[in-house]
Amino acid sequence: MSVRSYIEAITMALDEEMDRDQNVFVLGEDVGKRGGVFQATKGLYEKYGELRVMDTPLAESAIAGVGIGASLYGLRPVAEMQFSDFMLPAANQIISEAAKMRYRSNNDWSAPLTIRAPFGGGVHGGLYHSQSMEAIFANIPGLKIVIPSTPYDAKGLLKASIRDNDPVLFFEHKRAYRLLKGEVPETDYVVPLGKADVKREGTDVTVITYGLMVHHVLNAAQRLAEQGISTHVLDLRTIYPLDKESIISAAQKTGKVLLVTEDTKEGSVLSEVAAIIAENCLFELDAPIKRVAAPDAPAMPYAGPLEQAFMVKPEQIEQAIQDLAEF
Amino acid sequence: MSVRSYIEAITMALDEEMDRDQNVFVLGEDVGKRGGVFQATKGLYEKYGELRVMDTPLAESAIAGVGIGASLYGLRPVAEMQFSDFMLPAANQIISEAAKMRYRSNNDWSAPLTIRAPFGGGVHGGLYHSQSMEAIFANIPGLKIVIPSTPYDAKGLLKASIRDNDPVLFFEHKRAYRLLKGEVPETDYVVPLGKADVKREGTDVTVITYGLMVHHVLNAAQRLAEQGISTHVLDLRTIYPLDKESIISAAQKTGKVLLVTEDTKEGSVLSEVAAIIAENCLFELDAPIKRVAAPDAPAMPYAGPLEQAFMVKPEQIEQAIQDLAEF
Amino acid sequence: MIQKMKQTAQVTNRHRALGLTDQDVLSMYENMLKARRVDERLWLLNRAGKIPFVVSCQGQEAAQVGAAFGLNRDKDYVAPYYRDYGFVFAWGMTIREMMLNNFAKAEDPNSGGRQMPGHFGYRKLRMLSHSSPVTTQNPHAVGIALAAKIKGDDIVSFVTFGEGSSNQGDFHEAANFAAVHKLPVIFMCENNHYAISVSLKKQVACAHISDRAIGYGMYGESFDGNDPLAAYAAVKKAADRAHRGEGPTLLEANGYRLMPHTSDDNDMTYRSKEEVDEAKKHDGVVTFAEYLRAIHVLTEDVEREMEERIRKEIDAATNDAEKAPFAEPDSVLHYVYEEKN
Amino acid sequence: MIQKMKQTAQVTNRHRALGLTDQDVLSMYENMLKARRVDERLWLLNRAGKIPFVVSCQGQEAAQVGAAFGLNRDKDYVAPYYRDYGFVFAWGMTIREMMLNNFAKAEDPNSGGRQMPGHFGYRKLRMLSHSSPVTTQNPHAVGIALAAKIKGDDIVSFVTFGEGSSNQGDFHEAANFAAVHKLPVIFMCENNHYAISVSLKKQVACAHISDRAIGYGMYGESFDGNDPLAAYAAVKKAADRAHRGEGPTLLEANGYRLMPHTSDDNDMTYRSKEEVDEAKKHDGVVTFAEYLRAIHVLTEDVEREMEERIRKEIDAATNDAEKAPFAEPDSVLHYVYEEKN
Ligand SMILES: Cc1ncc(C[n+]2csc(CCOP(=O)(O)OP(=O)(O)O)c2C)c(N)n1
Ligand SMILES: Cc1ncc(C[n+]2csc(CCOP(=O)(O)OP(=O)(O)O)c2C)c(N)n1
Ligand SMILES: [Mg+2]
Ligand SMILES: [Mg+2]
Repeated sequence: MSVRSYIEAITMALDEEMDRDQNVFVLGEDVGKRGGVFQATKGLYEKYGELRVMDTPLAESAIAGVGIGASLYGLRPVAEMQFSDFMLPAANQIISEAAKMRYRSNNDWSAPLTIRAPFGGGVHGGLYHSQSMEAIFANIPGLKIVIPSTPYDAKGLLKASIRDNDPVLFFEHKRAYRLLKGEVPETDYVVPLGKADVKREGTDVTVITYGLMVHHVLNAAQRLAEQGISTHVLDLRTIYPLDKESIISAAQKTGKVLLVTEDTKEGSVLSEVAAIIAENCLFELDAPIKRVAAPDAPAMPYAGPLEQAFMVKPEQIEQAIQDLAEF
Repeated sequence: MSVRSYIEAITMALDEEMDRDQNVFVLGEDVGKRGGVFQATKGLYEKYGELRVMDTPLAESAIAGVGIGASLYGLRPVAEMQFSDFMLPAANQIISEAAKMRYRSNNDWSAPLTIRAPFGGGVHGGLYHSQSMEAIFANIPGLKIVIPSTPYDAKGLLKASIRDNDPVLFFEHKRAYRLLKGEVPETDYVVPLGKADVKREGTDVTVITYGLMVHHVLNAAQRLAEQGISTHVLDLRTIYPLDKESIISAAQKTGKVLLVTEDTKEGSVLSEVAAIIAENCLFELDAPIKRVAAPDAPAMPYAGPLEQAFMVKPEQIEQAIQDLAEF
Repeated sequence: MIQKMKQTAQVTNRHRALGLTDQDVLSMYENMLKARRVDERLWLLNRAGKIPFVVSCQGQEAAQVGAAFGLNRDKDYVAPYYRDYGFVFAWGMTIREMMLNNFAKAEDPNSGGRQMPGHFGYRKLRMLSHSSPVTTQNPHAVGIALAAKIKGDDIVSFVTFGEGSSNQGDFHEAANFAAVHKLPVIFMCENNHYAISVSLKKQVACAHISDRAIGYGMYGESFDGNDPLAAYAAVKKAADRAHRGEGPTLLEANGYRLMPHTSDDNDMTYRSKEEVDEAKKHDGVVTFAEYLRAIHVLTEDVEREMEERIRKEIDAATNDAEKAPFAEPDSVLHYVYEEKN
Repeated sequence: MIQKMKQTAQVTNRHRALGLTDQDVLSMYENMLKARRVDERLWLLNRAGKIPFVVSCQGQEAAQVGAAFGLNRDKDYVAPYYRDYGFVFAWGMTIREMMLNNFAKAEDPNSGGRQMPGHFGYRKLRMLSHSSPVTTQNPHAVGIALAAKIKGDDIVSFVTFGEGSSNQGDFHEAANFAAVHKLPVIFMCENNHYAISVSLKKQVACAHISDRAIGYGMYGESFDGNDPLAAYAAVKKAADRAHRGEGPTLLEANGYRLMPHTSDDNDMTYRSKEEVDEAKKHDGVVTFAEYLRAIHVLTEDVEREMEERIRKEIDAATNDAEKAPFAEPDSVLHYVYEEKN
């Protein structure tokens, strides 16, 4: 056990899985010599060689599509999309191909491919290096979408994703990479896909969220505890398909639900969470299901003050919890 | 005024707009000589010539991207995607480019492009000629997504889309093309974007839906009226951004809400509708917000019985309304 | 341009020099004929209302079968596209399986009736699963080759697609990837001069799709798509190059689509009967039979027996497939994800 | 391969034959120098913590400026990519505007500070709005040309992109579309031999990006990216072809990226100082100055004044831009859609 950053946890997971299984390999832009633009694959090129840590041409549809092909042969490719914003050229390969491979072949073929992609804002990335892309894909049966919120989960979920026999989109919050640190066992463990996680037990208000927002919510909960407000925090972890049971029981727990995402509001992953609650435990609610999210504008601008204005701020979350508690 | 099919209404709209404005032109695969694989552009090639009714190479990203470029020059391209399933190669152009053009250029440039695409099932199309693709795009600020449910709306909404100064995705239900017929004025009229429409007034149960499902819901409402159940039917028409006010007042009207889509359930456009209601008028509800949708499987299979099993059936809708009425 | 097989008064044996026996070429022809006869039957079944949809291979059998013979049918991986009836027969799919596919029955090995006809995929035969969005299979084929390279396996990965489809981004990205990493991939474009209604000159401005090879730094070649021997030679050469580590090859089978795009299409809205009739003169099934007859390999007896054998097999397969059950309706919920038990 | 300008003991005037006056080439040089000096200043500002990010044009100014001079700067439409500082200066953007862009201030004409630096776009100058996902601008440029053709306007549409980016599907689809419809588009690839850390030979296996032209049936040419006269000549020729209705051209400016990818990059993790030093010997800003001095067009006085003028302008612009206000925070809600009033 040692304290590791979120990105170190990612690198550990990759290293361990490559070491454990010769079929695991990494491909993407700048993942080789450069070790990735965020250094997620640091040291792997030196350790595993250029065939298993492959710098690809600048072509995301090929990265996904070649990854799918390699997965059909029996390998377990881990494809890196340099920024989640740049996954879109690969949308057809991901949605039409990877997600439908098992279904369309009636279980004859499957595509055990993991696609890693840094997402999220707060890094002066401007419109195209800050987006949350998960909602685009969070309606595609056949895909699994995973978003870890801690270094511990990052390692365990990435290992589980690589071992999963279906395609997984694995979004890593780029602001979390170096911001978040935590205990990460050196041992081999996996965190199961498809399971949300109660990150804090509470009785007054339930907050359901994922990604870096978990960190902000936990901080808010901490501060609010001093004012006597007890917050229950559910981290979705797998945001597609959702863990309905955990969502329903978290909502029932307090009867007051706040949903938080840094994605733009309309049509975000939280809409489905709200729909699940409204369909399954409406009468156990004591307050409307509130949402805190980014404004419905394309993405956060580059200029500092505009970026700030766009982002979900910790105080907003705190205020929303408080409002619900007092509701 | 004359009775026209849904697809005839589309062709009328295109013809009228091309006639009215020299800047309107059509591009896509097989839209020229062939008049489109569904014949939506029938007769236009002969009338307006091959430069304004252009057969493009088989390349959807180019169709969208070239369309965007032409729109920047001041034209009003109407791009056809042969099936909505085949829009995905153009996802990057649609989401990263068209949707963000105005925002990213701080209002300097805009992309008044309309992208038409047939969607929906029930035509023996198998996995890739039956899908509902709207949820993928219904979270992208900058885009508008329109789905008409009647010939009248089809004509008026398409004309409004072409005249709109921002990009519009215009999904046409391919099963509706020849199935639905209705009165369509020969005159120049538009149906405003962004406005849902009450297709039937009622007092017991509110059904919110769009596309071909409107037709099924209205039929169900008709039958249920004989049993004394009064159904209020809201047709979303523009499914992004949603008409929140109309949704809220429709929900308030009866306090019992059924949402219907032929898309797969998790993460569909209806999730956002449910979230809006749960956020804004939760206490006016007398029943959980129910959803009728396709199963969470990739898409409907080709084999007849499997296609049938996958599709949302009129009886399911009728039953769900009845259940809510009795709730 | 539609190329025609060179015909001389005195027909010389062209296959021996390629290392093909008389038995080989007869087998080639039988596979071509199988594809043609099955295709013809499918149209009849469609017009009789027994199957909702046909996608046709007519005109492309020669290139397809010749190509299959140029590969190692016990080891290589293939990603055939929806017209490749000739290819998949030569690759080991049975007529019964094909009929099950067209009737969309549970036993269809390609997708159990989930996909439209011609969307092949058969793991047992190392045949990748095909989808409808065109050209998505190209990167998959490259991925197979990359995986084999990583594993140290000496195989070839073969993929086909139409000339219209060669304009998709995925064509470009896959070709470039394969070339940079010198992967053993054979890209074979079946240029049938139409993409639904859009003719070749509205799809591309180059003379041959194989002209694109140079831009990837790979070897390219166009051959007469009506000649199975030309296909065999080109694919064999490309496979040999691949095995020697010389990387991918881009081939163009220059041919013609003899039927409408599918049973939903009316090709007379965009091309003339004269044009189609002219192309039929070069039909590979006809011209190859002529060649085989001229060199006395296809005798009257052999031909009659072959036709008879195929007809019987088609009759039985059609009968079987028609009677075979559809998959259970509930099965639509299955295999979205791995089902462990 | 990095090409070098041919240098002979006796330097001959090369620009006159191209129809360029001494004033023209001085103006070319001044634009190149502007781009270089601005770029250098940006790095200083970044290292001083005043701006968070720099994307650099160093090494590519010659091709950029030469290209701009080859076009009609009053009529043509352009879609420059993020390194095109030299191009946009020659196209009419001021140093002040560039500094506002880099400081992301409200007055930045490109995006009002919404986009990262170098994401150009200026409707007044017929300069399309650039985004980050590479190569998306290529189909836009084709769309401009198509629209002009539909309207009957005689203009040229010019677009640039990196060599790594030439592997994106959009490059392929755009080039093919332009070729099929013989549209007046000039595609200029600025091959600087790196895509972030990935070197040319891991991006493509062809000798020159312009080798891809033949596969589209268009004209292609590679020129020395360090020579603005070569760029001018190639672009001028391509523009002439476009005006004559001969369709698109694919050009490669063969050069080198002298700085790290951006201010976030450390290029010494993937290339050697020796390699960069070697490339610096062919730096177009240096070699073109040498040429101009050798033919006595760039005298000591002219040069000193030019440097002085540029320095002053940069100082003033930096000062201005630093002081200029950011857009109002609330403005993030604006211009998602048309705002009617
Ligand atoms: C991405 C995509 N766009 C459109 C279609 C619809 N479509 C099916 S086949 C076809 C034409 C294909 O032409 P070509 O590649 O020449 O192959 P051919 O059918 O002639 O063998 C089109 C446009 C599709 N399947 N996929
Ligand atoms: C679609 C996409 N993928 C990845 C990136 C990240 N990225 C930005 S620049 C770059 C390298 C571009 O290389 P090249 O095209 O050679 O242009 P250069 O920067 O060398 O001028 C990459 C990978 C991107 N911007 N867009
Ligand atoms: Mg074709
Ligand atoms: Mg480069």
